[in-house]
Amino acid sequence: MNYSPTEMMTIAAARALSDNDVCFVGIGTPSAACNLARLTHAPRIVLIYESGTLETKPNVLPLSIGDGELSETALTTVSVPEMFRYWLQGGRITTGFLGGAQIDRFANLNTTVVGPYAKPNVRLPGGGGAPEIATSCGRIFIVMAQSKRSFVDKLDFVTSLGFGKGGDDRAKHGVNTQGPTKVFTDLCVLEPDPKSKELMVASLHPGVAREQVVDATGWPIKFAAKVGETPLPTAKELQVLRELYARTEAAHGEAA
Amino acid sequence: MNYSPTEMMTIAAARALSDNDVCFVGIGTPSAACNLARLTHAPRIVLIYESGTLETKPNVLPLSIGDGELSETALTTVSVPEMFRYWLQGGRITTGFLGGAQIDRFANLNTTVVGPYAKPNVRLPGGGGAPEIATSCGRIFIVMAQSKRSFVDKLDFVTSLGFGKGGDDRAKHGVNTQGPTKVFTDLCVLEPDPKSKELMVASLHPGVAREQVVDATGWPIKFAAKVGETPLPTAKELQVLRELYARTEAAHGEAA
Amino acid sequence: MATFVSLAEAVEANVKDGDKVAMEGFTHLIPFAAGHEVIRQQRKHLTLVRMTPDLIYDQLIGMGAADKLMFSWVGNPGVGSLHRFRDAYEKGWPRPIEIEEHSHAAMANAYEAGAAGLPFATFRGYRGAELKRVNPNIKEIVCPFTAEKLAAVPAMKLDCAIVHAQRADRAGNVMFEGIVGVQKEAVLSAKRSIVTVEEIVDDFGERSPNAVILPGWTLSAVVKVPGGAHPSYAHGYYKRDNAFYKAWDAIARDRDSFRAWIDEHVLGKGPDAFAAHARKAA
Amino acid sequence: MATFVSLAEAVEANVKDGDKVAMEGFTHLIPFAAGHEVIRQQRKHLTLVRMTPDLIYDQLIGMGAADKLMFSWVGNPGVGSLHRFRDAYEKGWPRPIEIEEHSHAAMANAYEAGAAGLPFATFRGYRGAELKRVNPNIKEIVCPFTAEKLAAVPAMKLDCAIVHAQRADRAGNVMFEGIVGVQKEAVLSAKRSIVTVEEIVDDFGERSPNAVILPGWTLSAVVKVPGGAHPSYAHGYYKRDNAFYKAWDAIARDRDSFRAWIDEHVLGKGPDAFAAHARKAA
Repeated sequence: MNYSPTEMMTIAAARALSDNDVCFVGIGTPSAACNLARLTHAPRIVLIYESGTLETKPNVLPLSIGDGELSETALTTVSVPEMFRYWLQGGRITTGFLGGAQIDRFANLNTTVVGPYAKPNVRLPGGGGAPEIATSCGRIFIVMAQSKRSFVDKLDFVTSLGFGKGGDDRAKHGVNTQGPTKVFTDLCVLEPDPKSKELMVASLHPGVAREQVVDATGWPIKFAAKVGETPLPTAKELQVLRELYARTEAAHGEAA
Repeated sequence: MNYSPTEMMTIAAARALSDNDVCFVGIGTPSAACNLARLTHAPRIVLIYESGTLETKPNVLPLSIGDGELSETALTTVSVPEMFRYWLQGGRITTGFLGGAQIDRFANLNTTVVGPYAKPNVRLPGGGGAPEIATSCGRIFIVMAQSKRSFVDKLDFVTSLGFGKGGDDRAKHGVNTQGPTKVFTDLCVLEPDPKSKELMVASLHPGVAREQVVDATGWPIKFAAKVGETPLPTAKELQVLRELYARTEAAHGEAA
Repeated sequence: MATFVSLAEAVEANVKDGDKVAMEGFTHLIPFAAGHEVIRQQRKHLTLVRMTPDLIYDQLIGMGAADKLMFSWVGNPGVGSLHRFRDAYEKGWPRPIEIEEHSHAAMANAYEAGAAGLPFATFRGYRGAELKRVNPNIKEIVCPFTAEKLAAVPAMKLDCAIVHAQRADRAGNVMFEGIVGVQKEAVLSAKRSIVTVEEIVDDFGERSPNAVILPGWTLSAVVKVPGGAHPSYAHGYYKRDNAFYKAWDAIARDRDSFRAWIDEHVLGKGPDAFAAHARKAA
Repeated sequence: MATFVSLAEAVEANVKDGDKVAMEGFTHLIPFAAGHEVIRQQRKHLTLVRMTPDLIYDQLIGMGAADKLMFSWVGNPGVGSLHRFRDAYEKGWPRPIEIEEHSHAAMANAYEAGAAGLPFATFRGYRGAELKRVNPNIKEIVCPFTAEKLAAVPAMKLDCAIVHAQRADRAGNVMFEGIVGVQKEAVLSAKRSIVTVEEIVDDFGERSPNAVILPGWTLSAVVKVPGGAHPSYAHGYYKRDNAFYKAWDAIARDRDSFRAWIDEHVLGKGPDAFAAHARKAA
């Protein structure tokens, strides 16, 4: 069955989730991955969106973090201050999702600016929930397409902490959550080296050569001692994901 | 028409309230006074109980601060942390009510202990909401029966701040609300001297002699230059108050 | 993740000797049935936390379950003293009890900070109040922007929170209505929690999108105990038994009449006895 | 105390040149109609505050109403950049705009502290994040009990908060349902406030005892503007106009097409135009 690299990325992320997860979900691919997991192997996964919606089960993917669909299908909806205080800072989230315009080898992320902060070449949206998601969730999954423009040697700005300068630098910032344990791209899955915390290729998506990953990374990327191959998307996974997107497309086309 | 000193005290307190007041109401006489005001001359008065009930309109007086009647007749009910943070500390209350086992000449109150704190002769209930009600409300009305045991030269413990040591001592504690502007007793109404902040008799209830007040006060009580006479309870006031108590009595006698 | 168990199992698994335990409910929804089970299981050395220690703590303290009481207002609301507490505190019967005393604002903020995972709570409080002289857990912090001095207290950290609610669904989610007090914050401040409920429903059905609900995965045990808040009340179910609150004054004034009451109504009974008080409003 | 007035009167009385104003609504209930009125009344030098500056601020900024933007995420959700904001910030058109940037947690906590009357908010945040290097309003405080270092930001203090809600009653009380965001906190952080609503009802009738309601006496002006949140949405009334959010990208990309859109849809219209989007779910 044919599939796109983005579908592979989404499916790989979905598979890493289980019924035991309480996810802080972002818009876009994370939202697709979390709902794919919920609609396939993890029906009891708890999805929380920062708009205050607890245990939401959207039938279509939200375009914004606060679409009506999220509240209508939620167990309940709390205020945004409560969401950030009791639920995120309270340490109740097992897995947070992040992405960004730029990532470095220690999985720090930039979604703030390209160029200098005071006079940027491109002003990006900024951190939103990311600075505290990055440190408060039990672990972080990062989902982003891989290219030399996005996988950079040095970030223009550190919007949210990954492993800082590597090693135990994360702990030095007073952070004792795990941080980014997996990075899902359209080419491969990366995981931090247990000691140095530098991202290494853990598995290549089917048909992807090492050189493609090297060429799409702005630093000399390392490979794990034993690099696996990401299992192919199943027909079921592709079907559920595509139906989800089709429903979403139909719903978002509608004017109010 | 006959009336009791307690009725006079309650009615005098009720009269001092208006439609512009947002009251933080305590159980007992304050609750009777606030609801009497609401049922007579101040139908738009806003009553808030610390149990979280906003704009409540109880048909009977609550026995406890969290009786079901309060929530059932409220505009809405918020959590207790929200009540103390957004509503009390937020500075939205115009008038708070307090009472106590002991009061001193500067309207400081004790509801904590008789005797030393660590080894009290009588352990009283403690402050509850009083320490922050005393400082966060625009002004404080104190309602308590007057006797040498309760109007004392020196408090055993300062549960909540009135005017501290008098003069501008309240401001020295970082408090810029008005504090106790009136004390309603079963004998008279007291108000603080504008400068020294010592309580002085502003009006005597009908039939009360100055000597009675002197005898019921544990310090040499001062009288204002012009001491008024508290107007007699009207038939309407007494009727409404007595009906309120009768409804309350009937309701609280019921077992669940 | 909430499991549905018996009340005996819930207390057995979640309340240990020496624990810091809060049984909360601001007049409303006080978990009396669960408190009685703690008495039956003879827990000792508890630190009992409650804004308004009510009859439920008078009973626990009178049975010697607690070494310490943390509170902000201790009494029988609208009636008078808690005689068993005073006997323990003033005369050491049946055992001495230590106190840590706060204001309501401090306790409410401490619960809020506990739920928020913070180490302390800050508020504009205790100004000119003497409690800060006698309680070393009241400190001062300075606003880094305005230099205003504010009060600080440690965030609430509980071993176990015990609360009562109206309804749970089959997934163990619990919905609270009416005076919700600090129940949510108490549960979120605790390592373990027990929620007793009036009924278990297939699902909550039509409700406000902003209903006060604790997800099942935030709870340890959910137990159906109809009437379990009596003599407190359950909004939409049964009323506060004000007559019992008044009657308690005489029962608790005397050590023997207190023990006789406990023997008959707590030690000699189980949670099913509360069903007699259960009722659902039309 | 809330007064019922026209939208023009509400903005005239409550939004002044140079004010610090928040038009809040977390995707949901964004007060577009009121924002358009602020454009029509040509307010200048505003400090605009919003967690997620949305199309509403793109429109205000594109018309030169703001000197400063305080925010935590600036973009067209799920679509891309806010071109008018970027044009102002990167190229100074139609006038330069200053920014104060925070995280969502910081903004949410700042609103909460503002509502609570505190001078600052504290939270476990910004660890390892570079924003604290470039924003002097992010400071550190130390827990007096554990010595843990936490982040602090000033509490929100607004001149005016503008929000949209589903319903007001005749007393001017306002009820919010669904994603309630920081609206309540924004209003309680502000000296003045305007609430536009879908409808005004005699009373709210049957509702949760814990419904999210702001009493009329906490508000300055209540205005009925059916459809007033469009292209945002009103839970229980009409859906988010996602197609318009997508279309905005092209409209706002170009200065001329933007001005043409404003001329036609804002300057050439009044709040009644929003009624076309109003709808009540069955």
